Amino acid sequence: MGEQLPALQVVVPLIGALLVALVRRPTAAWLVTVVVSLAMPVISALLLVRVLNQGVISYHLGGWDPTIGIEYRVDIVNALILLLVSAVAAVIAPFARLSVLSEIAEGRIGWFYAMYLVSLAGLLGIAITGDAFNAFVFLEISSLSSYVLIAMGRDRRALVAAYQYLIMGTIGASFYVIGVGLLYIMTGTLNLNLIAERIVAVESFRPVLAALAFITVGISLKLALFPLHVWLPNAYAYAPSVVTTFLAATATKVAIYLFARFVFSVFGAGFVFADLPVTPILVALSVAAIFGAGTVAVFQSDVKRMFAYSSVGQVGYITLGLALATTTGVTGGLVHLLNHAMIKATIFMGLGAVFFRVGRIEFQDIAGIGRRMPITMGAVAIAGLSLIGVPGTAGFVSKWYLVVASLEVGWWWLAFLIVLSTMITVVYVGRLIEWAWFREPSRQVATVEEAPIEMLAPICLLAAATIYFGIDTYLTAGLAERAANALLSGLR
Amino acid sequence: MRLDVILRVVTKVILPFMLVFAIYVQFHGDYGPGGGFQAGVIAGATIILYALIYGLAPARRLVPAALVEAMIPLGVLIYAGVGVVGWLTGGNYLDYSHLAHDPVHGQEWGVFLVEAGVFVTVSATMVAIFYAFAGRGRR
Amino acid sequence: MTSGTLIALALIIPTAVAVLLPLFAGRPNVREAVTLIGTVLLFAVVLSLLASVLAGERPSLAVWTVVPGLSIAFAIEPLGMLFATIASGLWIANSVYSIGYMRAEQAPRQTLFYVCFAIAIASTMGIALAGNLFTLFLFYELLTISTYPLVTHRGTEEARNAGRLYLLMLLGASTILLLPAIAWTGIAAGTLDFGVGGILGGRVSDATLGILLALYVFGTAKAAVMPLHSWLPAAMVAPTPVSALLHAVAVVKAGVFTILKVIVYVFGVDTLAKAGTGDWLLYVAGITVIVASVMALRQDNLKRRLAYSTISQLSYVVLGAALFTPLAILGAALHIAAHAVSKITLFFAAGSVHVGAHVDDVSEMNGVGRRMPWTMGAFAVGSLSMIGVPPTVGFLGKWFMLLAAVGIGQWFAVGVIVISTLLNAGYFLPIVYRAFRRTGDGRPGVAEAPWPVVVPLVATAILTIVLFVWPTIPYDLADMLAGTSAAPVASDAATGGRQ
Amino acid sequence: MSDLIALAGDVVAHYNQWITVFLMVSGLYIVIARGNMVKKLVGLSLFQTSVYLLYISAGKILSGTAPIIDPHFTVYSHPLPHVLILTAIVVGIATMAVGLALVVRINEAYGTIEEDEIFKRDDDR
Amino acid sequence: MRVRNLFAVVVLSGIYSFLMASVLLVLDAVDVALTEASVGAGVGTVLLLGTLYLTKTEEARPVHSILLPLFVAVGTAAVLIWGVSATPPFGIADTPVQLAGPDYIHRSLAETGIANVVSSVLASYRGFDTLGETTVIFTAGIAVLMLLKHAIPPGPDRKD
Repeated sequence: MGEQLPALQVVVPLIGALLVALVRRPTAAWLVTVVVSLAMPVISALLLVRVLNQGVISYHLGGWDPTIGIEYRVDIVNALILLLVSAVAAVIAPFARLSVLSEIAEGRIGWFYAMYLVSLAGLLGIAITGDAFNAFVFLEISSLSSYVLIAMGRDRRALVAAYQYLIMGTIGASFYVIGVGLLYIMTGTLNLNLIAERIVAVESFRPVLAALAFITVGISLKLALFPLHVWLPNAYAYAPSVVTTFLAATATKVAIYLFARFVFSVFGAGFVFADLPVTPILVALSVAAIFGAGTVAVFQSDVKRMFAYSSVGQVGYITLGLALATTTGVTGGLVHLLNHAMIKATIFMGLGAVFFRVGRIEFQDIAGIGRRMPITMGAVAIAGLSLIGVPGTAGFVSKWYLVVASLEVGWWWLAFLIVLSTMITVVYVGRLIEWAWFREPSRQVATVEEAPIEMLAPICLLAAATIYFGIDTYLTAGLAERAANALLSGLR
Repeated sequence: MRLDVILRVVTKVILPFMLVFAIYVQFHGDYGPGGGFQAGVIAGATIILYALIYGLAPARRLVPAALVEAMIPLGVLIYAGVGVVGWLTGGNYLDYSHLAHDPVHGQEWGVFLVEAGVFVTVSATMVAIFYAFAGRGRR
Repeated sequence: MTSGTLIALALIIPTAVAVLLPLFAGRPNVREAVTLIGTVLLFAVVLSLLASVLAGERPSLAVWTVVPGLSIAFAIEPLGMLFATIASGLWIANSVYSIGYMRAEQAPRQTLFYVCFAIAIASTMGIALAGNLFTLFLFYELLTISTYPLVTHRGTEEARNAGRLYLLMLLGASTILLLPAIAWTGIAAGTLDFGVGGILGGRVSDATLGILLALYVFGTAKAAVMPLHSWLPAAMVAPTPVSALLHAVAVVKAGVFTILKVIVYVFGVDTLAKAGTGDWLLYVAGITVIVASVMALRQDNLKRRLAYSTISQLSYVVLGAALFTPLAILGAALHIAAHAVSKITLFFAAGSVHVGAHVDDVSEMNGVGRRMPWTMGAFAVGSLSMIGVPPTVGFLGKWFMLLAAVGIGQWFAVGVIVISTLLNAGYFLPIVYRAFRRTGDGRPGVAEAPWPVVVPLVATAILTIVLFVWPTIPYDLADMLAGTSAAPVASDAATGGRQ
Repeated sequence: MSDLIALAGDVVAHYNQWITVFLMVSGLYIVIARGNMVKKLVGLSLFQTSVYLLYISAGKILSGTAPIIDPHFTVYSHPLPHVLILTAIVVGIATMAVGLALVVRINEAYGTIEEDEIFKRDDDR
Repeated sequence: MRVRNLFAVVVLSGIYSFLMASVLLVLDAVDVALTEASVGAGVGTVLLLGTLYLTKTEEARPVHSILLPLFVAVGTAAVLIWGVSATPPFGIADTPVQLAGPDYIHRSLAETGIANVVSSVLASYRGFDTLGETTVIFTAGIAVLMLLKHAIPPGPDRKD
């Protein structure tokens, strides 16, 4: 069955979703979700091992060759992304049961899990496919499901957030299709690999440049690249805790992967970064995102919303690393992609646990929560330190790579901006820690107790991971560096 | 009122033909325009028309919501299931070649089943969405 | 037991204490017992390391490589050994003191207090024994974070503001200036390991040396070199034991220690002396010494006065380092030890006055000495040492620095040392005078603080004198340091820096 | 100047794409400019349909016929774009359905489907 | 002119779909035409009417400034024109796109025995896309059910 792994990676969650939709009993639905989610990392780990051992895996769906069929193509880059997404899903699934029970109406829980699994399948599909249009289809699968998942939030603003996300997401997807169409017109194929081979020989580059523009803008809408991020904060803030955790850790990351895949592998790093002013533009936008979103985050009264804005800023670090287009830079970007997923998953899960106990998540509502829920908030604090980039945590590794990368290319001012921006993170993380520990417990908090073990376990696991990957970086930095080289070598 | 009667009668007459047409589109997909999706739309439209004329309750009796909600995933499950069979018969996912004694027939079978799956999901989804909107009631 | 194991133990013991304490949160006596046992064990371990270092060994321990170029490794050299010995030794005195003080105060959340304290000590050990810049930075940040809860401990608005300033200034300076400096060093020198005679010599231009030195000096805001000093007085809202250990010994000393260590083992004294682009440091330090002393004169709150005195005393060390001569380095190292024991005595005394006489301001201390002879006696000793009067250890450091300054004809430094000595006398002696000569306004309930408070401060006061009479250990260590810094060529002691 | 003329020439030569561009612009404009949520969605679908022509007309061969094998014909238009656009249409209608359902719920929660009013009401709370 | 009555908008969009279908028919895309007619004019119209029945039928005066949307739309158009105008001219046979065309045409009947190449490509050669497409329908169906099935007490503050 080994060579069938690529298809399994996507089909298993898909079929799982269908079964859930057929059964619809909350407990059964949750059980199926857990089983599927736990199977995912196994599959992706096996895939990663295969890739490391025998190089790129090519899987022909329906047995048709890539010229006329659809190909799944796994190299170290998307193997890494697949592992990330599956691992996050596997951690969230056990956490989900109580959180969902408390936040989702009884009659909807079954469908909720179905949509969750569909969204998972969609993201995995985007990450694994080697076909431009197939990527679009799965992009829409994951998007549609995440719209409704967000709309399930308890606050009515969740509906508006979902609607805005739907509008912007659809515009983005359409831009992407237009770009792919132009590429198709010029190369006559939808297979990313074949496009990359033929793109060097097209007679006129104007359509290709237009395609690059459309695809970049389209995907940037999805990955919430400043200033196209306006949909993200509300969507994350008002979505159910599980959904926020899942999307924050995976959705934007997969979009970033797709972006990197197109820019580096399809259009070719040489073409994009050598011949076009992409680096300065992307760096400028990233820095704007880091400082702009970070500053806005400081002034939020809703903790989830604060960290949602922080996500926009953190995406800036990732795109910054990619924009440098050097081995160290891209490595830094990818490492931060992985680390930030872990960190934000921890934080949002922790906030989810707090929400589960307190029922609110505004600062003044959770004052002193650190004394009532020390383990949960301790984990959140650790993740926060990692977000700041304190040495010994995962966050420091990515920051280090980014600083070194910008010094290597002689942009000391960029290195300065990066370290300067960490102070903003210090401010808003410090604000949470201060509210959580150094204020008298608020009325709602005074009576709550620590989160139940089945919520604590995943949170602590991830918090431990943020420490572990600050010390042993083979899985993150080690593989990310190989991935960076794979990307920078242009053609896979 | 008379108009209403006429409508009811006409609908009664049309409905079977619409269904037949849906079936035709479904199976003629191999030789002409059409296929599971279009057929599904037409079939769904048939039920919706019935509901519009005879009211929601009778339509729900004719096609229960529970059935529709089960059919939505069922269709996709048929589709995905065909792919799994492709596995079991030793091919890649969605490889129909081994479904029958020779590849061509295998492909024909595969396409047929897959289109059937699409038909089920599409028709069911249309009806389900209509039920959802119609059952909402104005506020 | 191999020296590597000992190094590991030096970090593990306080960490273990931190882990164990929450288990006994309900039973204070057990909790305090665990703390005390930990302190003693740690001191024993450090002493055995000290023995081997004095014997000329340079124990080292490579733990783990995080990413290529960034490895967690420890390597003991004389300066670090000196720092570790002081910190671990004074932790014992301080723990006893804390127990007495915190109980007398009935302070809340004592478990958290002791846990953070233990983590802080572990971090201090890490800083002292670090074998490369990354390890040092790692524990430097850890120290900042673990002491933040101690500063904010009271949970009042004032405490929160102090905490914010503390976190922002220390973390800010270290990430914005120190981290880039380290990255730059790594790229320029190709290594982050401390090396005898420095690792930057000949690798970068003189101008770059000057800039890097600035990044390092101002990056380590813990050294409170002006203008990055304001966090220190603010942090005095913390309970006195915190001020005592952390803001007289661990935190601030970690700062000057870092600067001294970087100058000796990253830049190399000779390199800087030749380059001449680091001389500005002398003036910055000198100005800090004078200005801080003047500000100390104008403080009425006793702890704040001590805080400003600390700022000026720290810059003494920086001043000594900035002379870039072995003799001055020796003096600076000695002054680290001297100031530690003297200033902790003074803080202990201040806390004792707070507990025993409920007095925080100098202006209210009339006659306190009569009621609290032990406390104020010790305070007097500490003051003399700060001024630099024999027979107290404070004299030694200043003396060697003075010799060095005169030796190279650095008259600015000479002037600074002389003037500041007068200023020190100016803000310390009046306190002693008020306490003993003036008659108190007969406030009731003024009595000597409980014994766990008094004993440690008397002990440290005695130590202040003993170290003058018998300074062998700190002197030998400081001398070794000066020796290595005098010998840029990698001698057998050179292994001390590298692992 | 001359290359501008050349560009103009190219544009004229691609009359098949004029509709694409026109639909896209008007759709995009409606989506962004209009505050009414239903109208936004209509504009969105308009915007999506513009993509259809981009693909389909690229597959068209003037002398060709529909890609249904028939002994009387030899030249057929390219089938693949048709397939892709079938998928695109389905995606479009699916998005619209979800969007409209959201609009209905928003109307229930806010009593309006005008974005500006909705934002106002959220700020008031 | 600006249409405020949303019913008119719906009707117009239905008519528009029919026009689009006929254009597609001219371009040999019979399947697409059939689908666009049934979906755009049929399903879409029904959905829109249903929504209007449940919400409002009049559009308020838009207060948005038209500058930004105009800028965005025109900018996008400019890029598209600039790019598209350099693509191969319309309707000729030897373009990159047509590379794979003959493959499908020739292989379809032989390999799948299906005359309608669109069907064979849809269901077999790119069958996985269609599986995804069906999943999209499934998702949309469930999504609408989740949003609208269970009636919730009305009123702005039914949440939180």
